[in-house]
Amino acid sequence: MLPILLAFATATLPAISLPADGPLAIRAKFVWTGGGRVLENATVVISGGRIQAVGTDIAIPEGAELIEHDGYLTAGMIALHGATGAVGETQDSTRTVMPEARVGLALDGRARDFGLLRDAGITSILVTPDASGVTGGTSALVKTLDGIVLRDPAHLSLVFSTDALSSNREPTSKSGALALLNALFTEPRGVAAEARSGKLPCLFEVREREDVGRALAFAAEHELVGTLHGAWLSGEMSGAIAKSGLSVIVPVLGVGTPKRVLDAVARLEKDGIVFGFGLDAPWNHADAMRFSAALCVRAGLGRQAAWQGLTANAAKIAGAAARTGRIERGLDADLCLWSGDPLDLASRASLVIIGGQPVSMNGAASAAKESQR
Amino acid sequence: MHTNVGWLALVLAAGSAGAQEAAMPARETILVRAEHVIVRPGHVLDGAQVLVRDGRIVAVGTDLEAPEGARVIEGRWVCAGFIDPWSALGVGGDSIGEANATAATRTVDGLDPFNLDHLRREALRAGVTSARVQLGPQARIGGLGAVVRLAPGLAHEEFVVSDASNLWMTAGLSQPTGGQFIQASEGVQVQGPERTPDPFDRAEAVDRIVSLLQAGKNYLIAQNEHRHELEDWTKKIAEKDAELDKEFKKAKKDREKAQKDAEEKGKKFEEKKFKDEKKPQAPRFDEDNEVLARAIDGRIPLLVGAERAAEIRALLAGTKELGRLRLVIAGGSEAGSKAAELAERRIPVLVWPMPLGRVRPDELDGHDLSLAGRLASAGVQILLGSGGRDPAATRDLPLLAGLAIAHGLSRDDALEAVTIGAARALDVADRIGSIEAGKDADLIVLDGPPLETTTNVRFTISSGRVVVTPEN
Amino acid sequence: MTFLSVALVALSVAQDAEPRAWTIQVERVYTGTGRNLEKGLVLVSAGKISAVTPGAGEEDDRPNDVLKAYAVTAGLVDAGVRVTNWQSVEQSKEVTPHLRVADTLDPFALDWDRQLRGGVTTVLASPVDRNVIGGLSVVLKTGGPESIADRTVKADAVLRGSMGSEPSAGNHPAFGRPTDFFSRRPTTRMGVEWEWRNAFFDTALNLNEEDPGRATLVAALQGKLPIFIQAWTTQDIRTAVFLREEVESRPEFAAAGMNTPRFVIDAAAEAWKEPQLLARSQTPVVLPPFPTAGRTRENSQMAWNVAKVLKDAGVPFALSSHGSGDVEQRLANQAGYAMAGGLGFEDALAAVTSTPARLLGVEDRVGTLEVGKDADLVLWSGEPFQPGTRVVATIVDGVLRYEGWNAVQGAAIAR
Amino acid sequence: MTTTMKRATCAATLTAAFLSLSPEARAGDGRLAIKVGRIVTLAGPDIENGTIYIEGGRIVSVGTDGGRWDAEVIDHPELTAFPGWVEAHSTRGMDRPNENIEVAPFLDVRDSIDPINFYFEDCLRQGVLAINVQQGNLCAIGGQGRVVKPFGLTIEDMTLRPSSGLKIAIARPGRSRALQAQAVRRAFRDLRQHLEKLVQDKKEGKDTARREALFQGRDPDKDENKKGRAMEGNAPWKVANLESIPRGEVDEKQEPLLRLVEGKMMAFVACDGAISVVQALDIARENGFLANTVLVLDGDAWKAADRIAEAGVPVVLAPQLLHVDRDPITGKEVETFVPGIFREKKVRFALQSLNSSAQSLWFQAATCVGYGIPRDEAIAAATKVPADILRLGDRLGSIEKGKDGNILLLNGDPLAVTTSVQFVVLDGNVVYDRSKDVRVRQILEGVEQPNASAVDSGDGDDVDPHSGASKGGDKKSGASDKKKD
Repeated sequence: MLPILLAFATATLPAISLPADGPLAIRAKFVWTGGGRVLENATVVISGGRIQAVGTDIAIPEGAELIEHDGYLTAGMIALHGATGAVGETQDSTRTVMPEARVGLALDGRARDFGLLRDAGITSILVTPDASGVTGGTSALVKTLDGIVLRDPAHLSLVFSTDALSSNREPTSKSGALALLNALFTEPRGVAAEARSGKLPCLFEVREREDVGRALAFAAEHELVGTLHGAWLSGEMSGAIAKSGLSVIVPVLGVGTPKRVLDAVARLEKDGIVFGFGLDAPWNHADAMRFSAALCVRAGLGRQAAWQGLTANAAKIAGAAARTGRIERGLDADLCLWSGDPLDLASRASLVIIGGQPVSMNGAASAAKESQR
Repeated sequence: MHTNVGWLALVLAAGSAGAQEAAMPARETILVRAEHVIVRPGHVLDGAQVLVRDGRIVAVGTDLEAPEGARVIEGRWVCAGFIDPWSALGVGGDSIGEANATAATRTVDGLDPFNLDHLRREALRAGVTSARVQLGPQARIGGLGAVVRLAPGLAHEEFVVSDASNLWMTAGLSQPTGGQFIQASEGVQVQGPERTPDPFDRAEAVDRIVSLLQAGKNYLIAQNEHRHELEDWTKKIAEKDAELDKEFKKAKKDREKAQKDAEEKGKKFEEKKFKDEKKPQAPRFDEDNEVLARAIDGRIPLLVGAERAAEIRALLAGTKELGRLRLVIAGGSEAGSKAAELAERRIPVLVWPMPLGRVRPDELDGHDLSLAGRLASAGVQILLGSGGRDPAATRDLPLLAGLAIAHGLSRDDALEAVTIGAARALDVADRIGSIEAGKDADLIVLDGPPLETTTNVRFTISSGRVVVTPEN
Repeated sequence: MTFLSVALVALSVAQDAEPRAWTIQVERVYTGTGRNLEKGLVLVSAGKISAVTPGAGEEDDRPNDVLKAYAVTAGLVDAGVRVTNWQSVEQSKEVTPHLRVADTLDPFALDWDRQLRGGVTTVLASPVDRNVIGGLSVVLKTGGPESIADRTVKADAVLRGSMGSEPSAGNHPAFGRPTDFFSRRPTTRMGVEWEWRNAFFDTALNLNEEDPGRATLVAALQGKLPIFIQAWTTQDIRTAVFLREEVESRPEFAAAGMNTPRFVIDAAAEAWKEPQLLARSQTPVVLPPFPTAGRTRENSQMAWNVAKVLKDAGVPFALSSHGSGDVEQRLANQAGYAMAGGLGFEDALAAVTSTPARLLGVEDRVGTLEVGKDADLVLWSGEPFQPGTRVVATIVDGVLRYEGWNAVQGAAIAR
Repeated sequence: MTTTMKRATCAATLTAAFLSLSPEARAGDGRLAIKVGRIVTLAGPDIENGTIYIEGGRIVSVGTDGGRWDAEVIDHPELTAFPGWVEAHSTRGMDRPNENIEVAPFLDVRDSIDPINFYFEDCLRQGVLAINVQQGNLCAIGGQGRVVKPFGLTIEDMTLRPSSGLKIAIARPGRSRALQAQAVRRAFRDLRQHLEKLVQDKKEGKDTARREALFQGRDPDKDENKKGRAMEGNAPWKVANLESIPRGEVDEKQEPLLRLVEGKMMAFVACDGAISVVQALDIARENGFLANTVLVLDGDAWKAADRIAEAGVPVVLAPQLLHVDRDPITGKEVETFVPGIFREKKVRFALQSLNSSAQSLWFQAATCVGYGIPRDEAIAAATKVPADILRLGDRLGSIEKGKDGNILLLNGDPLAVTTSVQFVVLDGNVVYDRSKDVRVRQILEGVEQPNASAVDSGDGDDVDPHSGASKGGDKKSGASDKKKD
């Protein structure tokens, strides 16, 4: 068995040519399992696209190739909001109520933009309907490789922000929009019925705190489950959100995001609300999601909480916790090797593995630089 | 009503309104002890101390003792406070939106020390102690930039490090928009060009810059010529006076002779009046050309916002002959193709390592986080800035630098870019940018190496005042 | 500047959410019931007014928190507050009786604080008058939990609509293919009036079974739900009154048992021109803010003695600031201007407290300073409604929601 | 700057009626005794049942002594006598408040003031008896203002003090303060260069300046024009040998600016914010007219109160006495009561009335009392202080022997909302009698006038100094529909 020292791997993908299902072992200095555990000098064994074993004293199976990594190994990140692969296809602007529409069907799984996500260590993305109508249909969770579908439909999108309004078509008013949403659930059919029964979670699109209030009331009235996306200050209503049992998707927090917003995110953690991070790719850079998390950490959010928001909890919110988001026996081998601390923006995804397949090593060069430093 | 007043006086608790200025921490004598003192990138002293007195760094060494009554600050890493050479924090929102400035317009006239203190504090907590602010960053001409400190409540002299750090122009195209990623903060109205410029606009814009510089050059020449003429003239006058005194008789004779000749020839006699020789006229004073002349002469750097390859090419071509001009390219999304020339002509590039998404199809290709790394490895001097539009962005300069590092810039280059490199480029290296005796005491004490996102600033010292401590 | 921060301290005082037991100690208690006190105490507990007694409070030994001011009145009630965001009215139809303005309100909006600073504790929030029949307005407190539902005093309090040119403004006939619904909305006063009559008749004759708004219209025509009609000018006031009289007289409505609607004319700037009409038809009015140069919206003219004229004619009326945040336009100042127009203090007080409370059907909870009513109180630095007097504290449901901060003496209110 | 005839005429009809109601107005010899229940002198204690004697337009005595046979007597025991209010700065009452020349110190509001403008009528009605009319802020250096009385058919009748000061604006809509400051500085540099050129040309024996003067219609040989004068004042920069220049040869466009720099003219510097204040004070220092500078404040200018206090200049406050800021962290509104700040910093401040017919200076003073400013100080801020700022302290601001015979007769407390001006005595003449005031009846009782629309909607003079845009009469009620935050 020949150990491949990543530091000396060339930057071209074929360098490590493995059969997709051949056993592979990765030994890394730090392994973040995503379950809140951090293992030192641990090994992860992969075969058949799945994680076979994780631990500090794992026997490396015969014939397995070994990757030694003097850095961090984590589960791949999951972007919770975006339109990658379906740009311009996620909303029919002439219809404001189209619950049965499925983003999953509009998706081009091989779009070039997925590569940008992979390179940044993002292994899955939740592609969501546009918020420019009252409801744009259902979202889908796909891997950033070959459009492998993890969950479709994933959520029913319901819009409570003023984005749903327009000055020259119904609805023009918040009350009008609410009336349409109520109509959807008075005698629910199709996806609405599934949502009503709790089988299909809802994606509540909100912006202002007032929208959050309206969404929570609506969820309570119709007994809906799901997640709130888009409100910067949702954390300031964490009390009410915790009661509702909904989770939260934190929208991209850009350069210069007000301290108040960052503090609000920290409150989500304090009140034990499950939250993840949105990206709105491709309109935002793939690194923007990790940037958001880093901002929050600098403002006091726990490191593990932040990281789980990027991986494990994101998987939960997307309804795929059983498939991805953690390094655990039986889960898909969606992994990322980091040149340094994943929450340090100066470090970089040096090897990304999806379903056991190395898909991106653009970072190898800089990884080498790091390890020589 | 009278009774009311009496009552007011009677009942109202006379608690003072307390409208005093925010208490600015006093200058102290401070000894900073640290495991590593980064004097300047590449030069690190281990187990060293820095002594600060009267707002200045008085000594840096490995064997300094705390003077009587000095405040001692312990830390792991110490380095110079970060400088954001492309910031909007400190200048009024109205100035950021200004579209009609001229070369002589001074950003220092638009400084706003009265608002956004909360953003200053956040920036200080992130280790950014000073910034170059610029009026009209989106305008064709932005006038003279200024370098200011970020500590709130400073007196003008201390607040302003340089009131003319550079001349600013843009080559037609505004910065890439960042989609949701850039949130212009409240009170800042940024007005870019009214429409997206087409290639002709860009060419036209560069031409305008070059012709402006030409005008400035001619003005400079004219001034120099005038100075010489004046000298000659005064010399000539002096000589003639002397001659007249010396040879008064001779002159008298000559005069009579000349008179006679004239009469004989029946001509009208004309007195020679050498004193009437016109005093050479000074070239008409022009405040804008004054500034341009300074730039041509290399007395202040010229920062030009240019993103597209075409603009940069034209700009480099148009400024070749201006030997003393100190050009800095800001933005430079597509400067890669010209890296060699930039390196060879020692033209720094002020990069904006902003993770921008695909807003317009061309932007992602144009704006790439690896830019800084690529240029640096080609030998171009790199500066890193937060974009000069959103005052809140300055706080995140260290994070942006981190992104640049992740995408190929070396840590030392990055650190240099936000400290001494920026200081040099803006002619304030004699005061800030590194930890050397004699410089202003702008330094930060960290619990880890600088520019790592996970590193926290424990103390920030701005001109000898401890403005950030772990407590506040 | 710490200047702000000092002010902030004052604001933060207003953050404590728990109703406290207060003893309010004043030179003047204006109860609004005609029985006023010099040197009186108002006691508050559990969010209600527990006692109103004479006395200076020196011998008072209760554990209550003490607030001192020159005068105290009941919290002001504004029956004409406009919700000025455009998302508050569904313009895809011009008659939307069933839509609730409550669904469009933002509990975090700054307007609530502005109202509190002006001493207004209860408001009728109505949508922008872009629709003929805009929908159901809500009566709610200006201070309280950050949730509209929790602040509501009376949901679906009144049906809100408008006469005049505002609902038709901006609409246009379609030349060629219509691009939006504005081309099928009324474009004239008469069109607007027709929409009203049409809605009423359809309801009476049951031609609108499918219409989600029918139930609301039925309730309104049966008089279970007051109808607030905006009508600035004389012609619009007349139109509204005549419309009501038509409903009362036509057999169709009698047959359907829908002939007893209760109208309130809102923004009746020119009410002074025909007080007798209003008196005869016993139509209450809500007056708009006083204009500073004669004319106001819809080019109507509002005389400064309009309140006095209505008083003398026996027409019930309320004053309104339309929710203005401007200091010189606040409701308290409107009361002052009415006094400048000849109205007495007690009548002015009633016009901004008990009368609007009655028009909104919430007089059992707010509007007067009486034992058992909600502890909505305004503390004044001097005689109320004088420009030289300011609100120094506003209490809503026993919670100190606004504490004025005094530039000169620090805290404007003594404890 | 021409008067728009249409409005002038319809205005004339009304004002004519207005004048005719006061025959005393033309009793020029004006020996007048005013007996009232109470005299608020603002110069010592109030006097109960007192009498004010006015002769030749001046107050000759104030006291409690009995009748005098030779004077015409106004006897109103139920009324209170009060000195006139003083408006320290106003951009109303003009045909148009702005001239679109950036640097125009040579302009004079004299040419724009419209004596029959309704604004002056309102002033009389509200008891504002002296108004400093300045041009608007759409300029760098604007024209010269003038202090006028709100009564008189010609501007000369009205004038209390001509060229009361230059308007300088360190803020202009759609332009950054930096650029505006640059423009103002340029104006002063041009002045300096102009003077230096005059001196230089004189040395070289050119007579261009002289010819220009003749061209501008000044005779440089007239004695006062002929004599030169060394540059006075305390500007840090001086032009040497200015005495060699006949003053008549100084360009008329520059001359008022020279007077400003020499301290012979006042400057009313408009600052729309704290940044502008810094610039204003710097520019005033650079050119030596700090001593004769008055800042006209707006926006968050109060944040620079410390610097203003340090500079020791008086200020005229914006009509909005409460400045509302958003707290940057909580986003909540924070009200700041501006006069309170300046009182605490011991800066002399004068009040400006709102641009409305209803809420005049008395309303502003009352608001100040409401926010805790002692009553006497609040009233002074609209009487004594502005009078002093306008250098008319010896004539206005109180009821005292020797001062102008300007008296208001009020039916109650000067600051009460129910109080109104019953009579106005100006220079010893009764020029206003509320019982005969047509427009009051119209506003109060809605008595329609034939030209009512002109009266009500025609407030073309009602101009916001910052935009120069006209706010119609319905502005105030419109404010109630302001968009939600």
